[in-house]
Amino acid sequence: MNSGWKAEIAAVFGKELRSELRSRSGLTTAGLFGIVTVFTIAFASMNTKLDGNIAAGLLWVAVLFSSIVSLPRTFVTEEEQGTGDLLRQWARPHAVYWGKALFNLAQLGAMSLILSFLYLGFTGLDLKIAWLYWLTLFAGCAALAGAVTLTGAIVARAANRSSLAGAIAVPILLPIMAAGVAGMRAAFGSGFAESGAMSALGLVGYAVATFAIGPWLFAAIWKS
Amino acid sequence: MNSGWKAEIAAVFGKELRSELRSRSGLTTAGLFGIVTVFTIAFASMNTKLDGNIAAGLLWVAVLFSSIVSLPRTFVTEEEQGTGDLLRQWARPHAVYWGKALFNLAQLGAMSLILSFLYLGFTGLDLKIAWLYWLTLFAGCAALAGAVTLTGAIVARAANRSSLAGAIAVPILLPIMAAGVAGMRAAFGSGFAESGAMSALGLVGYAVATFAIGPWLFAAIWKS
Amino acid sequence: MGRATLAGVLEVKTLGKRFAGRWIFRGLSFDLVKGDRLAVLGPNGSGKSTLLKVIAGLLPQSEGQVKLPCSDVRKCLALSALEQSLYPSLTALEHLDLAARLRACESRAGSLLKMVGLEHASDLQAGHLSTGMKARLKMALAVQAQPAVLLLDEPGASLDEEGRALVEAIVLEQAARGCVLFASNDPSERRLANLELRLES
Amino acid sequence: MGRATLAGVLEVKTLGKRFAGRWIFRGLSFDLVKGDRLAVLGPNGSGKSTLLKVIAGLLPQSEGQVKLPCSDVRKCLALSALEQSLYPSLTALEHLDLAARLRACESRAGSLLKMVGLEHASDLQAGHLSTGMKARLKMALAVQAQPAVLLLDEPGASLDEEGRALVEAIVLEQAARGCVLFASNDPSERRLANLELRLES
Amino acid sequence: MGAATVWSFHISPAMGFQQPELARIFVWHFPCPILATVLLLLGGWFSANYLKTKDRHWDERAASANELGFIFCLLTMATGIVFSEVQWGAWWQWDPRQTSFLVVLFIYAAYFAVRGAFPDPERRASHSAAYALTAILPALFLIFVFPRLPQIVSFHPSDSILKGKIKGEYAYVVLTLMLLMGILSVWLYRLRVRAGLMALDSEFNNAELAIGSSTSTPTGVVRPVRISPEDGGSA
Ligand code: HEM
Ligand SMILES: Nc1ncnc2c1ncn2[C@@H]1O[C@H](COP(=O)(O)OP(=O)(O)OP(=O)(O)O)[C@@H](O)[C@H]1O
Ligand SMILES: Nc1ncnc2c1ncn2[C@@H]1O[C@H](COP(=O)(O)OP(=O)(O)OP(=O)(O)O)[C@@H](O)[C@H]1O
Ligand SMILES: [Mg+2]
Ligand SMILES: [Mg+2]
Repeated sequence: MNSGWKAEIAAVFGKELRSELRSRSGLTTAGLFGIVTVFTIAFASMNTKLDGNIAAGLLWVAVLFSSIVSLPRTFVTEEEQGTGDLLRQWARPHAVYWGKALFNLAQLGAMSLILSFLYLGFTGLDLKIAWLYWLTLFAGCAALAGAVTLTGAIVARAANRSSLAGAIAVPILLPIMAAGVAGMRAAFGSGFAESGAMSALGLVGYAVATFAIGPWLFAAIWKS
Repeated sequence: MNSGWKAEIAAVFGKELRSELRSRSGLTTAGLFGIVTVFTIAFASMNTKLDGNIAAGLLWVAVLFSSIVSLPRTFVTEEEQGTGDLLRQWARPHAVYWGKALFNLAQLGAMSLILSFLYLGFTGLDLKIAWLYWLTLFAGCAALAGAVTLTGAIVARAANRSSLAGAIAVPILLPIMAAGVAGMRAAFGSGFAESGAMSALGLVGYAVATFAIGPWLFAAIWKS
Repeated sequence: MGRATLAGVLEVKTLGKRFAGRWIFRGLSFDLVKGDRLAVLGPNGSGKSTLLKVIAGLLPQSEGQVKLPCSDVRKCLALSALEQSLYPSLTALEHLDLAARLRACESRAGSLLKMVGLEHASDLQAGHLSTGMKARLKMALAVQAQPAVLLLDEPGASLDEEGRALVEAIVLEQAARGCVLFASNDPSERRLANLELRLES
Repeated sequence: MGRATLAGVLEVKTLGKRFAGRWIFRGLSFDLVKGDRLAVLGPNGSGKSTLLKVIAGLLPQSEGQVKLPCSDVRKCLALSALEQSLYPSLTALEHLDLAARLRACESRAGSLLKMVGLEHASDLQAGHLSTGMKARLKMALAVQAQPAVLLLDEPGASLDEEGRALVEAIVLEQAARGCVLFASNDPSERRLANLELRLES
Repeated sequence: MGAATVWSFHISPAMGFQQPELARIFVWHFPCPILATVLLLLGGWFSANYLKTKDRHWDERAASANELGFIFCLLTMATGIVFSEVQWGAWWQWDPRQTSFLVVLFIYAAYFAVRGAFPDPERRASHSAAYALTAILPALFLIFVFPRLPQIVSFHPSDSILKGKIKGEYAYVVLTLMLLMGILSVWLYRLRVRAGLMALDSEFNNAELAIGSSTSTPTGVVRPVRISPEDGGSA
């Protein structure tokens, strides 16, 4: 049974990966956005020293936006291609949610890694507390992936998907970003370390919650 | 003839508009999206004073974001729905390009108006050179709309080579951002006014160029 | 013909579907036993495809129930529809493997592709298949899990002679396993059925 | 039958299409005059749809030329294909208006919808139309501009009796205006043609 | 209500505020967010019920609760803004409390955007329900937790309840007013729900009328056709 779930989730994940690698529209768009964003920020803050507060905020804006740009596509594409019914016939909702969420997580993780390196490279900030930085980043990505997969499913069948996605995803995700910013500030050495750690833990909790509750909510909208 | 072009462009524009506003909440959603976007920016820089440079950078990130979000809708959706061939049969490429680009421009313009008012209101930055600000903003939007429309076409058509599309798009977009940020900086009073004006003019030129050359490049991609 | 003695495979009770306040069909009740081949007929827009989708659980019904022989829909029901599109960037083989893994049935990809005459096209992306080849692949996907209830929406459309023969073979094979419902606009397909349901628009 | 005396409507010279190094068809040359009705036949995957797409200019040919009577493709050629999808959120009426404005021909929406029997569905979004209703709408869109060359890919598929009669009417009407090519898997449609082209796979 | 209002103007000026006599607005400011929170939680609960029993009456209740909750959010914001003008001398400065609560407004504005995006009622119901449930966690976080995070520097009082700084007649006024507003909101809610359910049922009735009186006549019947040999075999 358990292994059954694993196999199904893996199957969905693999399918997403394969189609994304063959037509990279999702990755391209996100990567495109990320790179240009980092460049813009770097350019804007060229001859001004970034302090940790702003830096954290900027980085999270980049991560949040690029997640929103690329992730809803996972379900929007299904509906626009008309392949949604195939998945509905073949797969159990939980497997679909987990498979897609994990794929989104992988995609987002990869992207935020690239973003981080570019960003840290460009702005020449130094990490006071490296582990806190990475913990926050990845917990944040997990929370984002879980939540955005759900929002993607919610908007997929709406006529005005693109703007609806932004409108509902951003406010839902802002708390994640807030916690993320708090964590990063601490990691950049401004703000209290322990409070930073707290918010990182908060992120972990939120991520767990989304991945636990998400499938149930998803099941409800997926079959209607 | 000329009127013919007008009618066709209007038709494409109207089609985009209709499918976007088909749902009851179309417009309000778009507005909400804009508000939420700028808000995120303000949120990121939570209780820290912004200086003109960063502010300019952030604003442009927001504009870029709202342009990229609409990017897939322009052509990726056409191809995924399988409606591309309809347009190819009915419309002349130039009409398609202009119609879609103008729609993106309208959307982006409206969005960046909302963005500006909220942003200036919230962050309490004062415009040293108002006309420069607005000139930069709209020239930038035009350039972005033109470029993004083209990029969308490449991403959609060059299915498996779409990472190449990204590689093409980045250099197209970077100058816009750079010039935009430079112009805004000047408008916010940091940086030299004349260099700001220069880059604003640069943007105008760039926008004109995109809308002039864009259709030809587009026609090449579109019919293959 | 002693139908009563046979165990029911599919039971449909007072089924009704409403779109935007308009009833497409209503009060449909029938139950099919092993070996039944029901042809769903009716003019364009009479609700054939809708009925099949509702039975397949892809659309929520507005009233009534559908009773399937087993609890897990993935295992005991399959739909192959003309309108259904495939993943353009996945190959025929990958489609079969994906479906098999998700449905937890063994993927008889090789034999299935052979049966529907796609053995040469197994590595073509579905986006590059012709209409008829897609239809064949969809049939292969439908029978893969050997469902008790097989739903075919316009199986013959877009298929050549050989393809239509294949449809007939599949329908008869399915009749030995359970029951089959097919919606059709092609009068020549009526001969495959032993039962008919005519929907009025 | 004095074909030579008639003005050619469509000329196809040594036309060939290659996909990934494989020739789907090659060296096709024919030339159609007013009144010609060419049936493109062949098994699934033999290249019928590809040929029509190439003639319509939706796919670039690998060799050869296609000569149309007028320079503006929008005006003198139209394709209605089974595979073609419509804008899900636009209504039937909006489709006709959009096409008319883009092609700069007058939109006879009312009469066209009446002709294809969609007068009641004119305000339904295309995403909510049934397969056959979509097919009818596509035919209406194709004949709207009264093109010299009409291409139909599997016109009969997914249409009911009335619909097939409609196809026949349209083919004959078109023959009076120019020429028509239709790809078909349905043997009963061969009778509509006066010429046949059989593609081998 | 009116009486309480009058009362609220006769009570002793609120202690602990810079301009006590103006701080009376607090008695209005405080109950709103509390009621809003309660209503939003109710909305979530109803949404959950809808997802369990696909009964659209629950959807109506959820919509009503969220609408009313949204209104109280707006009231909170309004009173809060006035309050901050009085106490902090500015209509709006980026106090984390203001910021975070603004996001709450966005979240629930988006709820109505979602409802508007789906014409098909069943779909609207399920999608908005899922969204409402997704929204609750972030909303609560933004209302109660975020402004109290240690690294957040907010001027906004956060402990006057916990530490019981509100006492005496003042507390009574707050409580009675809260009570009254509670009753008012219950009343409004029931009105709204009744209206909604009426609309719903009438829609169903119209659906019945749409096919005339024939509520039971099937639109099609299965009839056997000539039995072919292999069918005889299987039967
Ligand atoms: C737009 C500005 C404001 C907003 C959005 C707002 C919002 C809220 C909210 C949501 C609560 C209940 C949740 C909680 O207790 O944390 C609350 C409680 C309260 N607010 Fe405000 N408020 C604003 C401005 C103010 C101002 C300017 C004052 C006075 C200086 C004030 C005084 C209080 C007090 C005393 C409470 C009681 C809750 C407690 O102390 O624990 N508020 N406000
Ligand atoms: N989502 C929807 N919203 C509203 N009406 C719909 C929707 N889907 C289908 N319909 C309507 O339901 C009716 C039946 O559609 P359906 O596709 O079941 O017909 P059909 O019998 O399959 O026709 P065909 O023979 O053309 O396939 C059509 O009139 C169509 O307009
Ligand atoms: N983009 C493509 N890339 C590679 N091969 C393709 C592509 N499109 C079509 N083909 C191949 O070309 C052949 C002809 O396809 P086409 O759709 O023209 O067949 P058809 O005659 O229309 O078949 P059907 O009767 O099923 O409609 C098929 O074998 C298909 O695999
Ligand atoms: Mg159908
Ligand atoms: Mg074909």
